[in-house]
Amino acid sequence: MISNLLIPAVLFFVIGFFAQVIRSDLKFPADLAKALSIYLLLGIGLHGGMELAKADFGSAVDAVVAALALGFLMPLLAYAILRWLGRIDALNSSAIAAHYGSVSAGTFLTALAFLEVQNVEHETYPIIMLAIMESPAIIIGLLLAKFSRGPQVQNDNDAGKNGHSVVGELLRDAFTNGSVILLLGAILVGVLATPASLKKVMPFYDGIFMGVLSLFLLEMGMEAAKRIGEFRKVGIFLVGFGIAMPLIGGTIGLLVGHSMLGFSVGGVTLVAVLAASASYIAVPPAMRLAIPEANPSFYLTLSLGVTFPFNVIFGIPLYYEMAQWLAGQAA
Amino acid sequence: MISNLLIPAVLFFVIGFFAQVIRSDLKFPADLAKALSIYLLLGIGLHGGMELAKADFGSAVDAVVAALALGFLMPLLAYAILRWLGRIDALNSSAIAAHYGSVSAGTFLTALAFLEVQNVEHETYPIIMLAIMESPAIIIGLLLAKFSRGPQVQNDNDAGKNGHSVVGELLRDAFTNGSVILLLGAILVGVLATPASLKKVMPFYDGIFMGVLSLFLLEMGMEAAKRIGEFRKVGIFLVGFGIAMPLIGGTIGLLVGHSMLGFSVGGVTLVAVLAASASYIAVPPAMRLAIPEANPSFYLTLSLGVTFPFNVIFGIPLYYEMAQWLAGQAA
Amino acid sequence: MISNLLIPAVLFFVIGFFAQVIRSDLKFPADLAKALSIYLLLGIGLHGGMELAKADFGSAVDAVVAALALGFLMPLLAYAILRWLGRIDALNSSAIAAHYGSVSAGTFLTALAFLEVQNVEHETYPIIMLAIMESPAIIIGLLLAKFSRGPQVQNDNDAGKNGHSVVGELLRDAFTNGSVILLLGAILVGVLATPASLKKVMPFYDGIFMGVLSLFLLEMGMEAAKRIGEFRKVGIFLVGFGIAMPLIGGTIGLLVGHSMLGFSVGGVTLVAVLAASASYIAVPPAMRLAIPEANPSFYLTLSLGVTFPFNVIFGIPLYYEMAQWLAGQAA
Amino acid sequence: MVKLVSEKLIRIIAAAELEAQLVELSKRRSVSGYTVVDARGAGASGIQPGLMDIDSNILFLMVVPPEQFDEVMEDLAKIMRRGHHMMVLVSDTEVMRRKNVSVDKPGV
Amino acid sequence: MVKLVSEKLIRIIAAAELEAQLVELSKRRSVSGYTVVDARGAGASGIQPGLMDIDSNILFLMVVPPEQFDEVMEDLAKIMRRGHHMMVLVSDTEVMRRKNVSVDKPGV
Amino acid sequence: MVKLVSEKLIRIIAAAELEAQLVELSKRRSVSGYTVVDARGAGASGIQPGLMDIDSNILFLMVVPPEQFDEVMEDLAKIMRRGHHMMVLVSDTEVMRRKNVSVDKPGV
Ligand SMILES: Nc1ncnc2c1ncn2[C@@H]1O[C@H](COP(=O)(O)O)[C@@H](O)[C@H]1O
Ligand SMILES: Nc1ncnc2c1ncn2[C@@H]1O[C@H](COP(=O)(O)O)[C@@H](O)[C@H]1O
Ligand SMILES: Nc1ncnc2c1ncn2[C@@H]1O[C@H](COP(=O)(O)O)[C@@H](O)[C@H]1O
Ligand code: NA
Ligand code: NA
Ligand code: NA
Repeated sequence: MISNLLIPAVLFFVIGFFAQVIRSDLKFPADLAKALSIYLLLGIGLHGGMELAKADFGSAVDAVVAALALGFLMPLLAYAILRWLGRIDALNSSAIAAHYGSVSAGTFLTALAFLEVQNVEHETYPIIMLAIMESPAIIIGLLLAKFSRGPQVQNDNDAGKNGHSVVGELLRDAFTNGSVILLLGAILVGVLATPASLKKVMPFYDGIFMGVLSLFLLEMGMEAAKRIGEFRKVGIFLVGFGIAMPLIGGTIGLLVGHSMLGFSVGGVTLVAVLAASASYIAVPPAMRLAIPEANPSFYLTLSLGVTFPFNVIFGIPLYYEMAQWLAGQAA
Repeated sequence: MISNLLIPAVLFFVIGFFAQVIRSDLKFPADLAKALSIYLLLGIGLHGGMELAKADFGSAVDAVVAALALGFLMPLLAYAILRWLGRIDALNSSAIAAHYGSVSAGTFLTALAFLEVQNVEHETYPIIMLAIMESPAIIIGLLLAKFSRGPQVQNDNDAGKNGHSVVGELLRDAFTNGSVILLLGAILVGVLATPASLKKVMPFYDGIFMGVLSLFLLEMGMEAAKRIGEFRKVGIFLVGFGIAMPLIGGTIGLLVGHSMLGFSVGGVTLVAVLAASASYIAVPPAMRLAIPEANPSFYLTLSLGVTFPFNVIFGIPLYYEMAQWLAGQAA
Repeated sequence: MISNLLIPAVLFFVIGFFAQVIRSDLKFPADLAKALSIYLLLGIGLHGGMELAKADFGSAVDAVVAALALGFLMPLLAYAILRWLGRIDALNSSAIAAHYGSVSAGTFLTALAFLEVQNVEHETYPIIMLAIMESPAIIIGLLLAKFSRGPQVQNDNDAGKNGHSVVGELLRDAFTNGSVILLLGAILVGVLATPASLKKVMPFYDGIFMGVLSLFLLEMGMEAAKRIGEFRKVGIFLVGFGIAMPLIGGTIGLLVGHSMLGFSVGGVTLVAVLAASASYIAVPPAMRLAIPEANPSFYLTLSLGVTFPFNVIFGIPLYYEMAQWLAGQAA
Repeated sequence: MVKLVSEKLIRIIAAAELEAQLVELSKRRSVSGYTVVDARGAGASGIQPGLMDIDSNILFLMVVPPEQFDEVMEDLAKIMRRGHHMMVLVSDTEVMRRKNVSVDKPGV
Repeated sequence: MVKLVSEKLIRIIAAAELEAQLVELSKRRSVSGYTVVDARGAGASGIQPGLMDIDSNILFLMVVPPEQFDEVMEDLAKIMRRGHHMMVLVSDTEVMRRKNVSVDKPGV
Repeated sequence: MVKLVSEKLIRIIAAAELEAQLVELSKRRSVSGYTVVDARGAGASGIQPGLMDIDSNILFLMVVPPEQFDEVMEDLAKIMRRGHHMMVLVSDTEVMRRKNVSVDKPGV
């Protein structure tokens, strides 16, 4: 099983993490990091769109429903744990919870690389789920914050002139987030564009995709390690939550993928990864704008510093094992 | 014909445009945008150079002559329209006119993608014309400004110590512009380098070219939409000019390509695009330095916000239709 | 032989150099430049690692020993020349010397492109030597500075609280330098990762490698030309040193590669390039931190402005000729 | 001699996500313009290494005439009151704009 | 009206390699935070075109209360005495931080 | 204590195209150096999103001793008179340069 980890994506992640830990002066250009994630979202979106074009409508709908269910329920579960087990204040709980209802594209892509290397087939609906799951979690996060805030909302509406704090504005943000646009847009292109024209762009979006992903993970490794310094500030409970929550989410995802969607081992693994991973693209900015009182170092440290590395190193192989086991039971 | 637009290049442009219109927080890294246009200029230049190496000298000369003619005459035509139809002041007219004598590499490449998808053959001389047409328009722009300025020139020559305002300096700028250097340089490499050595770099400059172009157009879509906000400032006449001028230029280009150069449908379409498009790379900086009194928001809004989108969405398919019609007449 | 120079890598370097010389406004995005060198280090490292996996241990050890020998002795030689021939002060001599004990990845890669185009086989051990040679030179540079400084060291240790001036700290820097980490890390990935998984990333790290290198050299040409302005400040002796030293180093490298390592013509050429080239990645930052009294414009101008262009244009073909001649003698 | 006008330089260090709101503020208060520089850093709300859109800061500059100063500051305070992490630096500065230099007069 | 506090703005222009030391300094002196902007330039130590890690500058900002000012400057001087090329600009500035704006009070 | 020297900080916000002229100006007036930061923004001459070379701004910093100040400002005014869109901010600043800190003295 350890051999499963010996793929460039994971190894580069470890190297980036290591470089940061030993305080290497390795620098990653800011615009390269941003460029890589744009490229990856477009690449995966195009791929998903082309598959979707030949997909069966019925099962696509099921996947969407499952994605919405996970997106709306996971944050509530996370919120409950944070509030009543962790005694975390309502606003920070809301912000953190939203992250766990959403997904991590980087984790998802690492899982794809993981499966591909072992030639494990997988359904492509999870890619659509990836695009859908960003937004519902944001909405729940906002509603949770709204309730816990109460009166302040008034003041918010005054300040609404500033154009960003009215709930309506925030819902808009939930759907106009850059990464959501890129993902949905690329899926659309994959569906609409003529096969002949898509063939011309695939050497870029598909041919070098796995290599670009490995470079991206080098940077994510550095990002993750940078957050370690904040662990003390975040506290033992939250760090523990950052490991426990993906396990809970992963298990739920496995059941959804296996029982509700009836996916293959590959597909089930991907659904588990969706449920287990925490967003570090679409949700943080939404929370920063909607719940400014929450401390970004809490949710960013959990999402980037704890849950992401955990999933990449331990989670993915684990969910895969469990998916195989489930499949075995079924057979 | 609408199906002609369903190619990634155009669709990505629309997505970028749309993202900006709905005020998405999608950000495009500045250095990525700049990197993409460097890559595209080198890629198209190498391609042109390799073709030029096997080209027939005579027709190459004809293409160069045609390019110079278009580059020198189009700005005069544009200037006349702006001054006497639009009553635009002389300096702004000079600056805007120069843009329409020059070309838009992005529009040209979109046209290439457009033709390639439909397997329409085309001559490669237009690529050389692309490299040549940047400079003449700049020179005309400078001369127009010089005349309309009159006395001020004196002062300019004093300030000449500042090393940039003497006309000589500006002519130098017209030929040492970064994009001109990249394009001519890459053409030169394509001509000089050994075929064996070129083969090694082509997977980068050719294999992934169309994909990179589509990413570039995503950014251009955002750029274009950003300019919409300035339409009111620019005024109805200029916005109209930004649509009428490419139609006039395109028609002239069609005739030049068809009658003067005797190109095929593909080649004629490309010449039309050269004449119809407005520069957003080489000319703006030259005008900013040479005609600082002109308002950049006028020529940038026209070039990036009006003419570029118009050509990408409507112009290219239209010029192609007309080229086919012309070919039909000839037969 | 001139035809050997007609490869894109070299031609692009010349174009970049030329653009800067004629004061073109061509700009190269900072983050693109930094991204390219990260990519190239990873690409060459992966390549080396995959080869190393199938390499013979014995000869690998020989190569490592040779690399260490060159890394430790070349700076001493350089130091002697600078001090006693050039009468350069001790600290600047130490800083400059360290650069010549180390290597230039860009020069090395250009040599690889040079050999590949002529289908000249070469051993892969030089890639490992490339990774190893960065650090020893730094150490020697530090020791030289330490001795020439004497008392000051005391003060340094006080300031040691600032965490960077204690020699121990600096040795750490010598091995944790970003480029060393990238190179060693990628070699490790090339050795550890499963062949199946490496195959997935190679289209990115190998397929487009030579093309990316040519783009990188365009930027290096600009970098080099930017330094010309500092020649007067640097002085005639040092500029001469920047040309003489690679010739001396190259000769030593040829002998080491030929007699000590018994490499083929290709391998010998690469060892010569390693010995002849001066670092512009790992050593400069180390020297800036360790020998702040030395003037960066001295060592950067020599490394980037004199030795790098000399090696790319004249050195590489020359070392190759000499390697052939040596092989001829042997036969 | 060139004429210099005394104005207020307002520097705002904030998370990149706030750029849109700050631009909107400058327009609502019809400030003559604004300048933005990408930045990274660290503070009470954690490290902002500037590698992703979510962990980047901006340095937002506004030069405003004294009469506009108070209302702009009040708007900034409003944003802060909603809990946003920002740091606002204010200092007096002498400004030379085009309107200050007589364009018709030839270079002295 | 918003309350402004007088503090010292310390701007350091230095080679990018010094960033780690400056961050370390700000932590050791427990400054509340810092901001970094990438820069290029030229000076006595040559041109810094900012194309590679080795030829880039940074603009490092620290806002410190008067009582912290001297010790921070002393540390910076120490780094300079070791021979490092840096330029330190100091100026007074008025600062509005979150603690200055009463968060409980609703927007005026 | 460290010695601080009073100098003038000249900040120029301009289109990126003007960088070469500003560098040239600083050399002609033999200013000891300059610092450049990439910027974006908006103003009377339109938006400068900073995505292309043609729509980017720069923040150009020059620290000059009082005696050099007037001639530099005059040159900047000259550029403006030719019609260039620039914004020049001037403020007094205390500067610590290497020559101010006695390098021979060991760290206090
Ligand atoms: N004392 C300081 N000096 C300079 N910049 C600061 C300081 N404190 C905070 N910042 C900047 O303001 C941002 C937000 O600060 P904070 O709200 O404390 O997290 C940080 O990321 C820094 O870039
Ligand atoms: N007079 C100046 N004005 C603005 N920046 C300067 C000045 N002198 C030096 N610098 C900056 O400080 C860096 C180091 O300066 P130096 O130590 O003189 O090489 C340069 O690369 C510039 O970015
Ligand atoms: N009031 C202002 N505050 C800060 N920056 C400004 C202001 N006005 C203009 N700028 C900057 O100066 C550039 C040119 O201004 P303008 O000449 O008004 O177009 C703009 O792109 C902004 O970056
Ligand atoms: Na999740
Ligand atoms: Na045109
Ligand atoms: Na060497």
